[in-house]
Amino acid sequence: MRTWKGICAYIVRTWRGLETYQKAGVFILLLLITIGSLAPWIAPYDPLQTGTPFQSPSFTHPFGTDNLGQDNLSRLIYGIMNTIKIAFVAALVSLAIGVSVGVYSGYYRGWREDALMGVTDLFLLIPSLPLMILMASYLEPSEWNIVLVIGFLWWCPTARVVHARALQVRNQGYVRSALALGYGGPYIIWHHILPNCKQVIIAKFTMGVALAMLAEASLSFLGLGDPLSITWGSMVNLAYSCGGFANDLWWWYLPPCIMITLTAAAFFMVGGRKNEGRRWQI
Amino acid sequence: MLSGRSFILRKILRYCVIILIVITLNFLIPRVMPGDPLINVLGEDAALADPALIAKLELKYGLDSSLWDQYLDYIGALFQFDLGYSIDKSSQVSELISENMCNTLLLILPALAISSAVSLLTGSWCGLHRGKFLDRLMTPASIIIYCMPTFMLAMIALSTFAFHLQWFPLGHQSSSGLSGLKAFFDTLYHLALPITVLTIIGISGKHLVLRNSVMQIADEDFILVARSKGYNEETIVKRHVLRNVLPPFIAMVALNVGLLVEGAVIIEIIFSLNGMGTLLYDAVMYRDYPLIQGCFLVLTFTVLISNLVADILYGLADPRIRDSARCSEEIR
Amino acid sequence: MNGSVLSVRDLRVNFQTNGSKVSALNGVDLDLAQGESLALAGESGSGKSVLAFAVLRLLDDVADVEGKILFEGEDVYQMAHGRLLDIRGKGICLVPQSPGTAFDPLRKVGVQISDFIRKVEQIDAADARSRSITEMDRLGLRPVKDTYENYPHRMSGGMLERSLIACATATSSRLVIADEPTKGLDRRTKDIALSALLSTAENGALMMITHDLTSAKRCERTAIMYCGELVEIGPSESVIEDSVHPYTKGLIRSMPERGMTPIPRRVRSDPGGGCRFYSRCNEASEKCLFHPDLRMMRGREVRCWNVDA
Amino acid sequence: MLTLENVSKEFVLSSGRRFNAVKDVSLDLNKGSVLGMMGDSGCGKSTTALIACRLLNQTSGKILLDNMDVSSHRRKALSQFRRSVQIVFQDPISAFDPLHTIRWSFSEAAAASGMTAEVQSERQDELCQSMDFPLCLLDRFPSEVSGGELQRAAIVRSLFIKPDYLILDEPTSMLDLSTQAQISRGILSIVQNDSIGILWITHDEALAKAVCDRILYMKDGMLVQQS
Repeated sequence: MRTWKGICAYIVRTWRGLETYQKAGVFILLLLITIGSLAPWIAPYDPLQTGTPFQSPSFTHPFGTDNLGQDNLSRLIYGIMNTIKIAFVAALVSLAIGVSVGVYSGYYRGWREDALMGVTDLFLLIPSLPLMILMASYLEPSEWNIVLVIGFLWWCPTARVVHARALQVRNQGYVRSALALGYGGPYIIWHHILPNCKQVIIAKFTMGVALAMLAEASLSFLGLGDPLSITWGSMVNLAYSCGGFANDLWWWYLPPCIMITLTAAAFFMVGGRKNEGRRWQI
Repeated sequence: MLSGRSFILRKILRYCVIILIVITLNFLIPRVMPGDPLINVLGEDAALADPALIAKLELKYGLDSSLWDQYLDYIGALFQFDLGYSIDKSSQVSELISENMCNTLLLILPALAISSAVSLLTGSWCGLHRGKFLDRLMTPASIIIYCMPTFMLAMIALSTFAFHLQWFPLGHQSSSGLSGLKAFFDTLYHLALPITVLTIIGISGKHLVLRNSVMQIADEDFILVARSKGYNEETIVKRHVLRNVLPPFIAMVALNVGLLVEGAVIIEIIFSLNGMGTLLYDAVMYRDYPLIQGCFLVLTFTVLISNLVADILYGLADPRIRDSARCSEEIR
Repeated sequence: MNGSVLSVRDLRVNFQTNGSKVSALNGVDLDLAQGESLALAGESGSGKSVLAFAVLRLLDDVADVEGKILFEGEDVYQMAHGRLLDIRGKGICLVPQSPGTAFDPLRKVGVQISDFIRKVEQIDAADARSRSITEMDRLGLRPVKDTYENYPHRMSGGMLERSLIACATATSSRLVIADEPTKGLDRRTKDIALSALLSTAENGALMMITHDLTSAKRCERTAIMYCGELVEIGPSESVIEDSVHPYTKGLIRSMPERGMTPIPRRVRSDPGGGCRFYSRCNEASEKCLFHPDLRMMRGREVRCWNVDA
Repeated sequence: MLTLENVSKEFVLSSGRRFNAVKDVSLDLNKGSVLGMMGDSGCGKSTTALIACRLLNQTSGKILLDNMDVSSHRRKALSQFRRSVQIVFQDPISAFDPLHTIRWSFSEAAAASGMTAEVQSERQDELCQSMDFPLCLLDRFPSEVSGGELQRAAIVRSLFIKPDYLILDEPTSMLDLSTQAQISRGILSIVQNDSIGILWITHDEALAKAVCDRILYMKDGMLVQQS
């Protein structure tokens, strides 16, 4: 694995292992990321450069302009990296907490498990949007506050799924034999429990990024997002609050929504394992 | 059955603890957050409102007294349903919430019922007939809808059906000046589009989970044994598959209530129905913290109570849950 | 065909597992007369359970099945679906292999048994309930009142196995196929289960699939299977006591009470054209490269070249 | 000698029902002999096995290793004790981590007692030869190997670090007759030349008589008879 050739072999092996819809998902994501990272060169205009507002789609402005005359298409392209970055980091935060809570309570049973799983159930039960609204409204709106809010509230589904899988792995013979060989908790978690939870973790991570993107969109739609940063959610919020939706400027609010759905669906496809033998994992 | 009753008691105790934690969370967040505690508690309009009102409210909340006393009379106030005073709307939060809550329930309950029923039908059908036309259509469709942000679906529905095709009104709860049966049909006519949008969101969330459970159950051994005993497919599906899909269905409907509540909040904003959504939206717009906390508390209570009911039903439906062996100390 | 409950002619079953074709049964011929009990013994993977499922035609969407299976003269694979449904249960009753997962977890065990009896015997619920209670009592599931109301997850493997057997013995089905009924049972419950199963053989027929030769001895005839084909079939006493086929002899010798000497080497996954036991047989000769067929000798049929008449 | 003195174990079910799986069992295991334990399913055999190798703490009773009380050992001393008592479980398929090859599992066992590479490979060949485990399967994943081979490999792994005692929890009940005979013969040969104490748990009467010097009979968690 260390050598460059090893890594390529690993990538080819996993690529061949993927199913068609997973390959489609990876392809869409790669396309989006390349466009997003090349934004400064590809985007026709500078997203912050103002001009005549409310223009309808024309050759110069394929998606028209918003209330400050900024070109929607270039804002859309610049929004790719921001949205995916926020969703990715938020999902990473919730993944880190979720996996550590899940594996820790899955392995060290007893009161530790009851306590941690109690907290997880607590957060699972509370509807996440109102809680996020409550938290976000207190922190002054900025990108990183949204990441913290989503990250700290979305680890419960991951924790619950990883806990169930860790429990299942823990009762297998090879974990008991490793215990009988005198190995301690950390060794067993690192060598046996985490690798066997890998599949669940990857599925939950990709799902987490998709859901984090949707949550970020909802939050910024409600006006809790960072108005300065260009994300698709804030574009829709701008469109909605400045009358874009009222007088049916569909070219203003529809493209960001479609991009959100496309990216979220791509993440879903990459993560979901749908095969006849075992079922689609939500 | 002793284990049945003790199971229900333990569940209720667990939910009381969770509700207490939620209340404490709701109490602590404003007092912990950075910024001026007075504003954090009373909302940003506190700075503008006249000082006499502020003094009265300060006295009422006892902001200067110790955190513990504040907590005690916060809980005391809760028992009399006094959720605080909203300066922006200049009325008691509890009154505001009580009217809007019934509008939101008017939106959520039918959506919950219809989406559960429909997703049970489509989920079981697609689970049993994999690869058939409906399965190949429903599964990708429900993923796409599940990935769609809620406001997108609402916006599209409103602009196409209400704005372009004029089939439905453009929003608002109901046209005023009507009473009795005509009022009912009028609100129904107004609420038809939002309820369908919320139902579609509900179905997309539930269909896949149900399809998974049905597929899993259909591959169990006892289905093959039942088939080997000569039961025809209908009785096997009716008696075994659907009966066994009940517990996961109940659990999933409970978890899905939270999703529907979120959807309802956003749909109300777009369809400008005066429910909890618009209330929350205005509260956020003007940073009216007592109102935000009030909405949060009430929404969370509804979700918690529905989950409590679902947990108890789940326990009754599946005997294995009631006496699952909980070996406290495991192999270490 | 006269009076034979079940006759299997040249049954071949092939499974399609991710591309490769795995043949579970190739060319099994079997006859089961009225009132007779046959034990089907063999190592795991020799296709015993596949035969049971093939007879009940449960493999339709999983494997392709060739050959004829006649149940009371009627070919199961040419039967109309309706006729097949009332053959399963009423005609052929299967006691499945893993008792733990054979019952619907959400319904009481007693209710499931009496419900099955009601369907097969077309009697009303009260009679079915009383008959299932007497049957459970006969199988030692005391106290019957509790076990009737009990859920499957609360019962031990042995009790579940006996409830499954109660399903078979309570109804007057003409053929009972029991798949490993004595697996995991202790001595006492094994005797109860076996005697109950053998009692059903009087008015119908019993085919017992097992890998434990001591319980095979209690049936009238025994058939030994290896790699999906019958290698020796005859009266139990002669097959087990003075077995002829090298594989049966090896199997008997590896029993704990018979010296526990194992059969050398391993089952080969692609046994090739000749005799399937060729790679492990120490009496093999060059004749064994051609596939032997069942020949009648010393009162039983054997599939081996080197055995003199 | 490994002795259990009136050990009992009580599980608390979530519905509050208390279920004691093992009631006041005491047995002693001396090196070089095979002690059998018979009983029907659900009589607490496996729980006693887990307690004997200290994977599960007993509710009451003492465990002595060469009459030195080890019941209250924790951390370092506990893992030291565990290296001297190994256990092989009933289900061969779950005995190996599906993500690692069998060779990796053997090296994990070797690393537990700090064996160097060549000591490990020499020990590995010796054990594989005595248990008749084909060396060509070493680099395979558990899913590519049959149940009988996996059980042989599990026994090789448990004997890797020369334990004083080996507990077999129905090792061959999921295997067929000839594999069972092969594995039993292999174990008996190892008992002779390595003089290991074996606790063999089974519900097959004939196997117990053929293999064990002494047999204990258990019923509903209690020792009822010895022969």
